[in-house]
Amino acid sequence: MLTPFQILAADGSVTQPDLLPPLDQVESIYRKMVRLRHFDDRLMVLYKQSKMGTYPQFGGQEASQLGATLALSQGDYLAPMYRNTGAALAFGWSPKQAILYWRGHPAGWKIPDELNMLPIIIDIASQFPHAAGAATALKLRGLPQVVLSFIGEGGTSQGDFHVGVNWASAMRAPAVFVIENNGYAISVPRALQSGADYLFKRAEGYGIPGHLVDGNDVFAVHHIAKEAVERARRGEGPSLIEHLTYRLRPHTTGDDPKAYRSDAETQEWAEHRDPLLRVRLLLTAQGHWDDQHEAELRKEAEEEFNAALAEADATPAPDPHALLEYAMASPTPALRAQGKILEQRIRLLEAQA
Amino acid sequence: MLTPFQILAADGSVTQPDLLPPLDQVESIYRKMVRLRHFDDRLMVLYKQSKMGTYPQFGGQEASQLGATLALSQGDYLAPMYRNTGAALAFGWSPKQAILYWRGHPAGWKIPDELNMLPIIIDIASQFPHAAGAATALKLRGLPQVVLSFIGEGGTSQGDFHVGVNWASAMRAPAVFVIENNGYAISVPRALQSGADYLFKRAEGYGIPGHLVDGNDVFAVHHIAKEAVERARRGEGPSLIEHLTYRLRPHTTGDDPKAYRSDAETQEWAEHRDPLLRVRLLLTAQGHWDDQHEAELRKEAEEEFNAALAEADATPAPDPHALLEYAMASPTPALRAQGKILEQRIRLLEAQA
Amino acid sequence: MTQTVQPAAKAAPASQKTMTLAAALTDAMDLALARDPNVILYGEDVGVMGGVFRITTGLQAKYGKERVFDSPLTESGIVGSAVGMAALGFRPVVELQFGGFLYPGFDQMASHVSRYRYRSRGRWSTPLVIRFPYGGGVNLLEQHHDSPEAYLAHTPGIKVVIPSSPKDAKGLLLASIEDPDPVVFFENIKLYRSVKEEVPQGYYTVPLGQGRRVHEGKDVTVIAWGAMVQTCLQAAVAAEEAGIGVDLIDPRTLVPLDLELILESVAKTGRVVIVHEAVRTAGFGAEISALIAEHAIYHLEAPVLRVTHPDTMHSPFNAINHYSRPEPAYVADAIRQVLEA
Amino acid sequence: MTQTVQPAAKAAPASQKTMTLAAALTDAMDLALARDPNVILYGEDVGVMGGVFRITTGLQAKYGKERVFDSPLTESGIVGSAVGMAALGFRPVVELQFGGFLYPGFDQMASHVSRYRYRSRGRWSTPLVIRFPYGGGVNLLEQHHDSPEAYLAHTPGIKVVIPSSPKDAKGLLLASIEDPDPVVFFENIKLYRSVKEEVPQGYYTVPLGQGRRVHEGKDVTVIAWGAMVQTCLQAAVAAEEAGIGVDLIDPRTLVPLDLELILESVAKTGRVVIVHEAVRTAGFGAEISALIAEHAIYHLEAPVLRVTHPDTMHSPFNAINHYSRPEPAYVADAIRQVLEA
Ligand SMILES: Cc1ncc(C[n+]2csc(CCOP(=O)(O)OP(=O)(O)O)c2C)c(N)n1
Ligand SMILES: Cc1ncc(C[n+]2csc(CCOP(=O)(O)OP(=O)(O)O)c2C)c(N)n1
Ligand SMILES: [Mg+2]
Ligand SMILES: [Mg+2]
Repeated sequence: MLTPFQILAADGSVTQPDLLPPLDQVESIYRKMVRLRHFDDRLMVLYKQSKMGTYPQFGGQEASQLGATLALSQGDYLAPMYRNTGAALAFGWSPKQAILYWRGHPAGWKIPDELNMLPIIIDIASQFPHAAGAATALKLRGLPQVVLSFIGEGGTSQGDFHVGVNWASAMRAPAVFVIENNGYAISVPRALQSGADYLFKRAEGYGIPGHLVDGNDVFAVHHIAKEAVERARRGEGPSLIEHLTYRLRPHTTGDDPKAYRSDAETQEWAEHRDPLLRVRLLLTAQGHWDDQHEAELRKEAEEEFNAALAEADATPAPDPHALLEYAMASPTPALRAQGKILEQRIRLLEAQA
Repeated sequence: MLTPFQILAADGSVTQPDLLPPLDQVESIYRKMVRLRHFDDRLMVLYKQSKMGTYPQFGGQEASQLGATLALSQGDYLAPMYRNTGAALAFGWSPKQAILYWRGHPAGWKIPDELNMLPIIIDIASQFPHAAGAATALKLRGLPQVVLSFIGEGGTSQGDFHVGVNWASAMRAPAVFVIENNGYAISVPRALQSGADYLFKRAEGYGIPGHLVDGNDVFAVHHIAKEAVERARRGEGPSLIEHLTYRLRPHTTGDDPKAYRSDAETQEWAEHRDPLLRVRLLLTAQGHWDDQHEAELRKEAEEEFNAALAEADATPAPDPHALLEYAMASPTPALRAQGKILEQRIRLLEAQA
Repeated sequence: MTQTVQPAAKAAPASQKTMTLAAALTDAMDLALARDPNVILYGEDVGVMGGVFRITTGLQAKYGKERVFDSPLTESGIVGSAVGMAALGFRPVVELQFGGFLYPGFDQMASHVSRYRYRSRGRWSTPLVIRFPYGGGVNLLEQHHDSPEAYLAHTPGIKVVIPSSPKDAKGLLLASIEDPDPVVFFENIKLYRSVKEEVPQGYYTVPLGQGRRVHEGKDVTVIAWGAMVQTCLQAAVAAEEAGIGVDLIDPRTLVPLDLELILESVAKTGRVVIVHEAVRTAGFGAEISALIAEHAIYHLEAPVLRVTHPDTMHSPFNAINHYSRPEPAYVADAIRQVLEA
Repeated sequence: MTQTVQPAAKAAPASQKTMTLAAALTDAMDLALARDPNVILYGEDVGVMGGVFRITTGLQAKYGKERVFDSPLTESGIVGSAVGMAALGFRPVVELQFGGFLYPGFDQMASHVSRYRYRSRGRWSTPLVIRFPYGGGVNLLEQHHDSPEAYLAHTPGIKVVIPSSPKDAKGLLLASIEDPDPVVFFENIKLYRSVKEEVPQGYYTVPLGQGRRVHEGKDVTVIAWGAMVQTCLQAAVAAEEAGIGVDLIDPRTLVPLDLELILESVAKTGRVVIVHEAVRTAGFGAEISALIAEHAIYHLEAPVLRVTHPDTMHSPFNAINHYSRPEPAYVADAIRQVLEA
């Protein structure tokens, strides 16, 4: 068993005090984490109310996603997967958009022009070649930006995990690849994915740095990600980082984890290794935080979410014409003919109603 | 620079005398190597005479292919790629069949029932998942056999390289994966494939043993392959071995290597690091071999090849019906209708002639 | 070779049980595992969890981890390893989690599953089954609703099976597992639990290559598979009330295709509508239309129409996807058009 | 929208040069690299060696390793990285070594190249070109002769271009590089150096979506692309001597398809033969036939016939592959059949 890189232990004690940021920064990060958690939990509630589509929760992985994403600077690129709503929000995606996205609303799928976020990828591991390509492009253009991309530990068994990391390594392209090892690929435990004890060890086979990090320690995550981002920015190529973390929630809103993992296990993580808890313990121990602060912060988060939700709710229902929009930049005659069929279908259903 | 595992140095000196087999075995292996070289060179001659199809020569990689394949026992499996005619011949494929195969004759494509050779794969890296699957099957059946598969160093950039090795590692399946690093993927030098200095280092990322071997030292190759095969047979899972070698010949009969590598480089390997040369030097130094022996052996090899060639030449030209044979075990009506079209085409061309 | 009565239908009603399509599939795999020790099941989440749609539920518990197991998350590995497994005499029945995730395994499918036998001149064969859920109408995520049947029908050497009812599903899956060729087996997500019918208990097969006449009529031939059979059946029932006879044909297997049944119907009606939820251009509807244009041209009295998904990805905009995915109203409209033509 | 005279044909004959299809392609890429700094070329062996067919010869020397370079050996990487490259404003023109090696990159093609724009609602687009040699008749190894056009035509969001002459090849490649959508560009191996013609010098485009009438006639419409255009031209010339007029249509691009030109021809002849070297079932010939059955049924006087490769892999048995790959004699026979029908 290797010891993952850690700054703040699960019990709120600081294992590397010189690496801990000042308290106001700790607080600011904590505030972000609580907002993320609130967002994530509310989407589950909405789902249960049939006001949300299938949604893959990230609850439990806030430190992993936030800590890494905060290592990016303005103009950097994020190549997210479905689990990364937390990272996307940290990157600047608006909660309103995220709600619309997971509702399957075209307005939510429109990535804002000012956000260098590549599309969220459902097709496991295929975001890595995109990230590698974008990073290669940055290098060819001589730009200072970097690309950050995430994958689950299950995703590391896919061909495209290897293809992407290796491509970036061959090109010495400015990419940072993060494996969020949350223990399971839906029901399949980490041990079934590979004979490797740790996945970060793949790094050596690409000639790049590899790191094992306590993924529930937001400061450790941030510290290592920052190192990797800076390295990439200096033109020294990609890194591969493994975050040891845990998905406290079901795989998606439709999943029941009881089928494949014990309550005791989940409880252990929830009660003792929650990434938010240790920061709160630290802030509290430092006399910087109390129940009142917490209650206010939660209220704030709730109000913010409610505002975003209200905006999302106010968005007009999707227009069927969105179905053919953006299919092609210069549509073929066949697609144009299908546009007429779409009009006809709209009329047919209207007539039926 | 790491020092690859070696028993017999390029100059014929023995670096690990305790690991060298007895002289009669050395001679027997040498005889096999010479036969392989002769086969390979003759196919090029046949190609130039328009009596052979496109053929990927293995000349220069005899030690790598023979040494590893000889580590297998009766009943073991070989999953070869296009470069592995040498391995296939060492495994028991007949020269006559190999000639017919590379002539594109259906009779050559028929894998003999008694040979556990999976088909030669042209689609780079895709043989690795097959090998992993066959090895998993052996394990599930509790059989003692193992699977040996080869790949080029260029092929290690493919998704299926990773998929196959990782699958076998996850299943602890009895597979041995050999990377024949001959420096080039057609024209592309090894350095462009990956940022890794050595590809065998990927092994750690799969939790399996990795080895770096002088791929032109047939004894080193055999020693390490034997270890890996035995390990697999003991149920301890797969290994990944990198052979450092060199393709003395063009990529295929149609290729001109002058476009991408220097004559000096090739000459250096040909004159000083030829895998046959060092064994001959050893045998000669031991007083076990002289020019007369060499001349006799070459004559033997030539005669054997000529006999195989005569048999291949005597094989009737392919029957067009072979085109639909084996397409399906239980042909669809569509395929049967296409059988009638084939008959009609045969008549049409006959009428034309 | 057409037969609309299935072999099992001869069995006594006592041996029937009302089942969903999902349950019928589980039953089929249970029987196959019990019958043939060479049958093994694997894929992502098929073991402990029984698959995301619970189609393999209980099978690992019953047959053990050596015969029903979770694999690493790689479609190329799942499909590619099955080739090697089959070489050792297994009959792997592997699950891909969704048809939209077939593509990372496409090379293994198109280059190897389909060619291994040909390439080795019969030394190795690939009697394996690749199953996956596919199709729209259920509000899942992007790529979960693809209908890739045309890619597979265009890949020689494999068979393509798409059941539309529980009874067919069970019999066709057992026939697929028995089949000496590789079979890709499509399971429509929407149908998994929305249709129920009496399913014969015990082992039976529905032969590959025999279509089924789902509704009889003399005015228009409608050809559909998977969930579209239900969609078209609704349209057919409505048409009947309006005095229009729809001959609804479910080919059940696209490869091999029961061309005879289709041509027989076209000879009767002279009018054809083909319905699929896959993308329009170069979909399997085109092949059926082309076969009709080749073999039944003199019977045709109207243009052959296709009602399909447009040429876009299956959108993640679930609230409006019924404008993309064929609805009974669109089929009815196409029927009207071919009748008026 | 049909035009048989190409824009460039207006240029003065002095600015023409006799070129092979291979040379015309090199010329096109040279011009594109010179014209647009965002154009970059990469793939396996395209740099130092200039590709296995030498189509990128000299371009790395001329434009440097930053713009023309060898990549790692991975089709998924080549296609997938191009998506990321395009997001940063490049216009990657990537080469796959053979069409038969498209499949390891198929997921990136079908799930990402084709969907990135739709998925991001225009925030990212993929104006890239994926080129590869394809087609039979040249005696290479297994998988080197696949004709995967139907897979791509069935993949929405991408365009599919298949030139049959040097002049078209150059103009279509330049149009493809300019095009805002991803284009898959098929280069027929047999045509690379077997056909020569006068090719306009300098920059010109042949618009995507405009077919070309290669031979004029009033009795039978023959539709073919790539190398099959030459095959059918031979049959057309022979037919002409026998007094049969063949209207030979080369669509040049399958997506977008010049349906107008096809329908115009069918209206004239009433008889159709479609020829492709891809596998028969669910090939693109089926789509064309289905479009004719939809739009021109009343003009048809005979069954629509397809002359194709059978439903098997393209065999490695080169000496007999001309029984699989359409020959002029088979086309002639199909022409006879539709005339006698
Ligand atoms: C190519 C592909 N195959 C299968 C799936 C279905 N699937 C969705 S999530 C999942 C498990 C992923 O596990 P992991 O990579 O560990 O990420 P996590 O969900 O734990 O964050 C699977 C198999 C998919 N989305 N894409
Ligand atoms: C999937 C795939 N892509 C491309 C090719 C074309 N190709 C044939 S050999 C070769 C280079 C292979 O190099 P390497 O793996 O090092 O093996 P070597 O030929 O050196 O033995 C390439 C790109 C192929 N056969 N398969
Ligand atoms: Mg996970
Ligand atoms: Mg090599």
